[in-house]
Amino acid sequence: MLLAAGAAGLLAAMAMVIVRAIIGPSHYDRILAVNSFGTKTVLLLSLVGFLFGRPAFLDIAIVYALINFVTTIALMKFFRYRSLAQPLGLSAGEEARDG
Amino acid sequence: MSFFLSHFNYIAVAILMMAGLFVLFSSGNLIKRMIGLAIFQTSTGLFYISLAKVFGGTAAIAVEPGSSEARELASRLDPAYVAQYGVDGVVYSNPLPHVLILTAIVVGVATLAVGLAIAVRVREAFGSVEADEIDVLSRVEATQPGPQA
Amino acid sequence: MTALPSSFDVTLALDIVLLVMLLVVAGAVARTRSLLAAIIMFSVYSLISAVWLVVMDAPDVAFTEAVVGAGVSTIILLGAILLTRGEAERPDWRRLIAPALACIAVGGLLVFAAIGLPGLGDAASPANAYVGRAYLEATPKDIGMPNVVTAVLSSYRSFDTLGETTVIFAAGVGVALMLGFGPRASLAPPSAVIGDHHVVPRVAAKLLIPLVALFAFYVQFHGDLGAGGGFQAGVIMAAAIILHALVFGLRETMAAIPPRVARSLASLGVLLYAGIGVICMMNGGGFLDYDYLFPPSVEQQIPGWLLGDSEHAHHWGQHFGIMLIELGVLLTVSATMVTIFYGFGGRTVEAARQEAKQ
Amino acid sequence: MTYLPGLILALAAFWFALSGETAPLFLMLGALSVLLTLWLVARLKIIDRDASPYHHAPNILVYGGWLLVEIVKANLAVIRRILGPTHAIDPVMVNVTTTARTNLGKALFANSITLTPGTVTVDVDGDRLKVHALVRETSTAQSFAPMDRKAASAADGRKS
Amino acid sequence: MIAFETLHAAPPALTAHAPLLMVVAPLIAACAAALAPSARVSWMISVTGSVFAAWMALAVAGEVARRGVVDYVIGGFAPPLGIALHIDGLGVMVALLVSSAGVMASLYSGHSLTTEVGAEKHTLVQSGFLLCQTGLLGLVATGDAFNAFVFLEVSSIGTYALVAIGEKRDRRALPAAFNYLIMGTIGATFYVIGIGFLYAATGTLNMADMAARLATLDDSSVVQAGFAFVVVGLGIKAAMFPLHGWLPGAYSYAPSLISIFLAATATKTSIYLMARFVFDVFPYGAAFGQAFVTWVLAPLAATGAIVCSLQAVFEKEIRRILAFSSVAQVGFILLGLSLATVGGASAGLFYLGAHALIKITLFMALGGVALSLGARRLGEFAGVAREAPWSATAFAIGAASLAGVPLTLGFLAKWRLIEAALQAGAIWVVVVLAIASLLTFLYVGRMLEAIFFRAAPAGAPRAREAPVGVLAPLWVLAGLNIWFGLDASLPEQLANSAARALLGAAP
Amino acid sequence: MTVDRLLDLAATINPGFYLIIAALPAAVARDAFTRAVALIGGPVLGLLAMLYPPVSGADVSRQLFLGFELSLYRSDSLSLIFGLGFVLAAVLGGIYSMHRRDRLQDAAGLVYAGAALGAIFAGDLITLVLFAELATLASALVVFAARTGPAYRAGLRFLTIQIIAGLLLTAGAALYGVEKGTFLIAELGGLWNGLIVGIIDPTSAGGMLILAGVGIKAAFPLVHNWLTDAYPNTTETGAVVLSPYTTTMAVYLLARFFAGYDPLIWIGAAMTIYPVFFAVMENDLRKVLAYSTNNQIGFMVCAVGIGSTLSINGAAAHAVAHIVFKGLLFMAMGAIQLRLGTTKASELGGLHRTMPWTALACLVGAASISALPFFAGYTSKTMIMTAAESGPGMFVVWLMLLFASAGVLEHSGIKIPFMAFFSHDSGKRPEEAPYNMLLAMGLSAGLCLIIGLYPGWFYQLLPFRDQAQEFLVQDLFSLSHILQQLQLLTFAVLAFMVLWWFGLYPPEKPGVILDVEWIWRKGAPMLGRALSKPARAGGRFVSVLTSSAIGGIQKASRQVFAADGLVSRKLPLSATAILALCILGVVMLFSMFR
Amino acid sequence: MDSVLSWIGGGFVVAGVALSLLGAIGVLRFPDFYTRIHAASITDTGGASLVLLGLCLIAGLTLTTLKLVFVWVFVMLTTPVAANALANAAFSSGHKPRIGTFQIVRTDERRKTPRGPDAP
Repeated sequence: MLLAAGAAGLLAAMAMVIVRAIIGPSHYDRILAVNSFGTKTVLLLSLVGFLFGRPAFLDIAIVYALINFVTTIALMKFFRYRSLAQPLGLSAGEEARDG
Repeated sequence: MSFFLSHFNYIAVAILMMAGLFVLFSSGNLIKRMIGLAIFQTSTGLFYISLAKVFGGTAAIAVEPGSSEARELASRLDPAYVAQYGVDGVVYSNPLPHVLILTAIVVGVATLAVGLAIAVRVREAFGSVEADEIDVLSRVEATQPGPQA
Repeated sequence: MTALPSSFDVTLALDIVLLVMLLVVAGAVARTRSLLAAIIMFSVYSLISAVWLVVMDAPDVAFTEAVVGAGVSTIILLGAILLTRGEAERPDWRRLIAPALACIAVGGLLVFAAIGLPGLGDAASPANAYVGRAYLEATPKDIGMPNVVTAVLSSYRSFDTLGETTVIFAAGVGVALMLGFGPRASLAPPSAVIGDHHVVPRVAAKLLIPLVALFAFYVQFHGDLGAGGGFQAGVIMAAAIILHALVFGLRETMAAIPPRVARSLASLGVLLYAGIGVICMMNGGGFLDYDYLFPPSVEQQIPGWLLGDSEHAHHWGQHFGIMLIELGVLLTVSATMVTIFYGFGGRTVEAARQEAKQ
Repeated sequence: MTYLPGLILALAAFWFALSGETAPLFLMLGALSVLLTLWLVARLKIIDRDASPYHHAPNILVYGGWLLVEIVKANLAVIRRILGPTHAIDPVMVNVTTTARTNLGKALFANSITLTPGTVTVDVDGDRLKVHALVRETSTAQSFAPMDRKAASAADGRKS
Repeated sequence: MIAFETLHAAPPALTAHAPLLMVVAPLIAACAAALAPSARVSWMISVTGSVFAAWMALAVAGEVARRGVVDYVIGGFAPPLGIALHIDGLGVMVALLVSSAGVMASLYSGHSLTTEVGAEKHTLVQSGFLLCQTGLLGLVATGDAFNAFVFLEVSSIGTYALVAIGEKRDRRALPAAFNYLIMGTIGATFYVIGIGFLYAATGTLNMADMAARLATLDDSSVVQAGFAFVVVGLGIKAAMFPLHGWLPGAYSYAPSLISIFLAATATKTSIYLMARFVFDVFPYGAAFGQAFVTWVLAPLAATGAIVCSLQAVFEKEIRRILAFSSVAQVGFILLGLSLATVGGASAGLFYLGAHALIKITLFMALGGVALSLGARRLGEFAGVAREAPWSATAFAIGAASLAGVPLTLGFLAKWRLIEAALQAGAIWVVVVLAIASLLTFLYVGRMLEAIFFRAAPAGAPRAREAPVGVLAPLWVLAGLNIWFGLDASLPEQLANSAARALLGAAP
Repeated sequence: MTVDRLLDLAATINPGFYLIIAALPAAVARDAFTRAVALIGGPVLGLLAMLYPPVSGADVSRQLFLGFELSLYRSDSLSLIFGLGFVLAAVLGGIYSMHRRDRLQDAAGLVYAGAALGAIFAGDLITLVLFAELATLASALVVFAARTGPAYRAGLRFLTIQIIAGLLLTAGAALYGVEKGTFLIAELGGLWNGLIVGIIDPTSAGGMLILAGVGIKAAFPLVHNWLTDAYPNTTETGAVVLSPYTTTMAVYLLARFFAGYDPLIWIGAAMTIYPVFFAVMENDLRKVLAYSTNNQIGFMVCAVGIGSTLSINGAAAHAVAHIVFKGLLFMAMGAIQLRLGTTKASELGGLHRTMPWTALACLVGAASISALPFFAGYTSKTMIMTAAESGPGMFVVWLMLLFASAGVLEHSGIKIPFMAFFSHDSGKRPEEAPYNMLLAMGLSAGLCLIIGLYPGWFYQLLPFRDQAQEFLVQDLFSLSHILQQLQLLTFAVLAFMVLWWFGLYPPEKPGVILDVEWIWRKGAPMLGRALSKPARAGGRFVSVLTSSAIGGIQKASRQVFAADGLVSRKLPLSATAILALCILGVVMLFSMFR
Repeated sequence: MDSVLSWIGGGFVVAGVALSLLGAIGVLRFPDFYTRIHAASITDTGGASLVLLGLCLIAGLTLTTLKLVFVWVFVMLTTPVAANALANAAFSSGHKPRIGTFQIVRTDERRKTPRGPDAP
């Protein structure tokens, strides 16, 4: 029952974040909201597994956490460099790798 | 359970489909159109998956018969129901539509990629991704001779 | 109708709430003029539908939707709007009347048609009672693996999956044809070293890429036990490589995995898949009939302990056949996704350069 | 090259934790996967110390424990402001200098700052960090010093 | 004349797997072509793959003639669990059509690609072309409704990009390809939705099984919605008037290799699938099926035949003329099918094959010449006959056939349609056919007049005769137009058995 | 032995094929000799095939085709006489156009003649229709061969209407044959006086379609424009090549299919009359000849409609005679066209000084067409007039034909030679026509005279030989007929001269009144002239109306269908998609709420 | 024992969800982007940790627990990086905050102008 309540709460939180994503006002707000939404999704996915008695689907949650990250980096590069190909800035010292 | 609730999924799917198509129709922007198309395609998936859901079913990944997990799952349901619709004491949802929709999602992303690639080339060739402007430019093109090999 | 299971209330509640959210988000996509906002909302759409899919007992599909919808699609869309630049123009409202009316009318008809559909969760509906149930019953003895979805996907309906892999390959060919042949000079290293403001993402990426890659392999090889499979693994693998490209630059990634190699790998994957089918055929079975993957003499020599217990009769052909074709799928999907990213990512610079010239 | 065994071990552990299968076939597949992963990562040229902090794992775990406490404290502080009136927040941007030398140390420090609600690392440039803080009074350059010290020592593997 | 019953084209070991090899051979060739080191090698692979597929199609034709229907179970699981290929007389006809068009187009591609597409793209273009062929053959062969969707998409996805690379010659190829993609995807998605409804009603995806179960069902709104979605979705793919908006652009701006292949096959396979659904899967005689055929399909086909012919008459660009003509001819084919008699279906299918042959001839002849000329509009083709007499003559033969000049295949096709319409008592169909044929004469006349009777303006670029590599397949095709016009027993045999397969054994 | 068998074999081939085959060398040959051989040899071969061995009323080569029995070659006396005419025309046309090195026109002309010949000798409806279609295409090519703008446009119009005719014919033939279960001419109808004529029931649907198609080809009133439109726009030799076949073939078809169908009488009579007005007023002499063709075909149609043995004999004889003398006239005009580049009456005159032979040939042609006794026209036309006279209740028809005869005299018999060669001197002194033209004209003129002077052998060839002989003996040179004809001639010449002197041509005042006949002959032209003004106005009104309607339709359809037109432009992606949605809705509605 | 742990776990879950809700409220309420980041990080840290901890307790000592730990680790690893990247993007492209001082202290000599060669 507690888990169900938890799921309901998460849904409510997601709804609020969606409102932020829709009203913006800036794109950064939207991305922030999506990011936060992603974390909540990960939590909800974990929770739903327990709720339905099949907790084995945590893989999806893991994948979400990872993919969300990639997307956010891509968005950052979108704003920062207007390019997906550009490397994130390198300092001179880093060219020498210790490997 | 009321009729509305049991068919809510289909209504939602219908609305989503139309929303996708509406995005497609209403916008002259090629990228936006692709987004609309993607929504439209995804809604198909929702439709299939809704068909596949079974009361009290669980994902179609077999639970070891007789394991605690299986017992736990069965305990949530009416034994008669499990006996009638279950397989080895567990009720599963229908796996077939899932398989189909996996394929459909893949097709969707393939379409999206190719469509966007074409849209990018349109932008490079015409300097615009607005359908109206492209139309105008195309009509100019029609009056010019082709390139010679 | 049989007595409702108590947990179904929760399912239904989740179902409806998530669908309403989907509707809201779809409305937001339709409404917004900003393409970026539309893309962001579209990724939210994918997230919600993935959760919904889990609620609907479709973890495999959710997996795919998660990696594709929130990951690849969004990145491709971003690449596209980088290359096209622009906001959607607000269309004249009078031009929206006809589409709106058509949509509403057909939507109404659709709803009307849906009245005839069996209600949600009806175990006795034709869809669920006939072939769907037959798969659940037949899989243990035909294939011998827990994940029925994988069994159906890669054995019963393996021809579909071959087609699906081919579609992906075709998409790779298409994108390569469209975007993949620009001059590569633009990928030369940036002339001036620019400030280092990105230690954090770089370190995180270095840490994560091996884990993501390994996770992809895990998803690949456990597709018959749990949710996942070649397609999901392929996209995750591609995500790892895309992450590398995003953080360390496309040039670095292309040096490690040249575009031509990526394209070749994509076609090799399909070849592997089709080749397995042909091998089955040459061994006397039908196309993709994995039971004939090994000649009987070979199959008898496969030691039972490979799967931990020697007393069970294993469907070795099915096991290895599925594993191999999933490998083909992995190859094709990851290589194609990388090709597609190369196409969009590699183009970015060129478009920007062209614009700078003008 | 001390980090390579660490990386292999970590990957193997990760695989096994995910899989949990003991059948020889799956173990073989696991080994194969780890090898393939290593090969891929080597091709991508990202195997270096940053990619494999696993030999620092004990230090980092200890640091993690300390950080958790900080996070809880910070959480409470921010929740107060969420629930309270809006004017209670007083954002500020502060410059923080880190003593960490390696990239890993810098990243760990920057992430720790971001993880504690109320402060977000906006930019890392050399050893200077720009931090956006929700509350002015508790966020001075000095207030980050303990975290910096601990993070640097945990990641760089030296005593402070 | 070939008696298919006695045709043992391939050794038994291959024949047993022929239905499948027909589909998979181009697929494997596609992968190999993508891997090929040079354009030349990929071209050879392409030809080999296409020829092999055509060979297998012939082998299947023999089997079908002997056994009526060929079923091939894939993966060792019989339907409805597994997927099976199911080829009957109709399927064989379309498969032969597609595979032989593939052979012709691949032969042709050796020359055309070098001038139309950047050198670095050749291997991928060949690969995409073979994928397209795979998709179409798979679509024809499969007996599974969803599998058909997958192959529909296999053929489409590659095609979109292939159409778009026509941009090198004409940038309008890009928006055309985009529109094609959007419409094609909408069509395919409609189809999937329709299949979803049908699946909800029957619980199976195998077409034969579906038909058997549909026959026992009352027609509920679910079945009807499924029918509507399937038919309209395929109607878009088949460029049924007025859903043809995507076609003219896609056909006219694509590289000639692609227009040749598409014009001959793409819409045909969709029509094939549509026919299978309308007549085979759904219990024909179900009132909604008949209502569709009588009140939607036939009127739309008739309108399309006339309107699009008119558009062709007023069009200035020669390839667009042919494209509009294609839509009009789709109307002819559908009119034949909509008669819903064996004679009508046979005539419609005969027309389908005839039109494929005609259009491939025309597009190939045009491709050979237009390549060197870079011409688009009618006027620019002035005097081409003088410079490239062989191509021009082949074009004239194809055009005559299109117009339905006696002693050509096109005439027989029109003749059979009229005959069937008369037998079915549908005089209005005859009237429509007459009007549309007249319009056909007009636009064919315009084209021929430009090519043959107008002198090239001074200083205009001079056309070069196409090389032998193009002329050889071209003249084979042109010769077939005449040959079948004199002795049509072979296509007739195919069309008749196809029509019987579609509408039951009644003669 | 073997030669015999080869000959037998060759004789089973439809003679039309020889001409069509000959078109091939004609199309490629560059040297004059080969061309000559092809142009003359083809028709001659055809002629030989036609005559050897004389098979009559038999289907020579039967084939199974599409499940129907077809006959590629069937010959009887009706086909033979028409075929003879065609072969003559082909030979003469070949000789006539020898100077002109136009391979397209030569080849097309041969194909045209061959196809027409083939149609005449076709043994079934299908073969017939096929040959007719081929003839249509070839004839269009002949028009196009002029390679001028007006010719191109005229050719397109010509092609359009001919194809409509062809389609009607095709559809009708298909309908009729399917209905009757056979396409064979021999099986469609029985013998009538030893000949298969009037075999198609014009009241059936198929029959109506066929009649409509043939009617267009015969240039029935209101659908005659193609003729007067196309002929004058051809090359100087094109009209000669063009004129013999299509309309004559139509007459043959009418005779074969619809002999004795009463409405044809009235149609024919109308056809004889109305072109007179136009011809009289027309300035372009070749156009005058085109109108006159129309008028002459009217005689034949009328005769076919009467449907007695005499009248059918008359129609056939007149058809052949018409081929010869109209060809001759066109040749003469062609020579002028060649030398001066125009045939406008207003720009000609006084040409007899330098073109005496042409003038002479033209006079012979004019005499023939005017049915001057002892010229070809008289031999044939008298038969028709007699047939019309003798029928019950045919008085009005006879009067109409009489009036038309006067008209013919007026415009073809007098106006053409007078305006071209005599009249006031235009000052032009063109060279005499080339030798090949003169030869062709000479041969034609000779033929006219031979037929006129020795009609016996000609009558031997007619479909109903015995009746023809009877007519020859009893009627042809009877005083009343000769007198009647001479009266007519005198009247016309007088009228023409009077009017000419008063500078009032077309004349306003009648000439001499002699008797009742003369009253009629005077009154009718008066009436005609009185009517001609409103008729002209009406005609103009109608033509303006039709042309503006056609123009309007064309404009409107261009706006709708052209590349940037309504349909194409307004059918972009989203519209198509919405349409898809709408059709989806419609289909669903139909299936759910039908 | 099991059920007690479940209840405790459930409690943690609810508490974590409550934190997430609070974070969401903050994301809605806070006045500008930079302050909202702080609110969002509540969900990322406190909320996620508590929920996952609760689930761990429910799961007991199984493989699932390990996976939950992995989820947690990944969340902890990725969210701060994402937040940092986002803030960095906003900051470097000159997105202005609505309240508070926003000292753009540029001590870096290599970046004299706010829009360097790497800026759009």
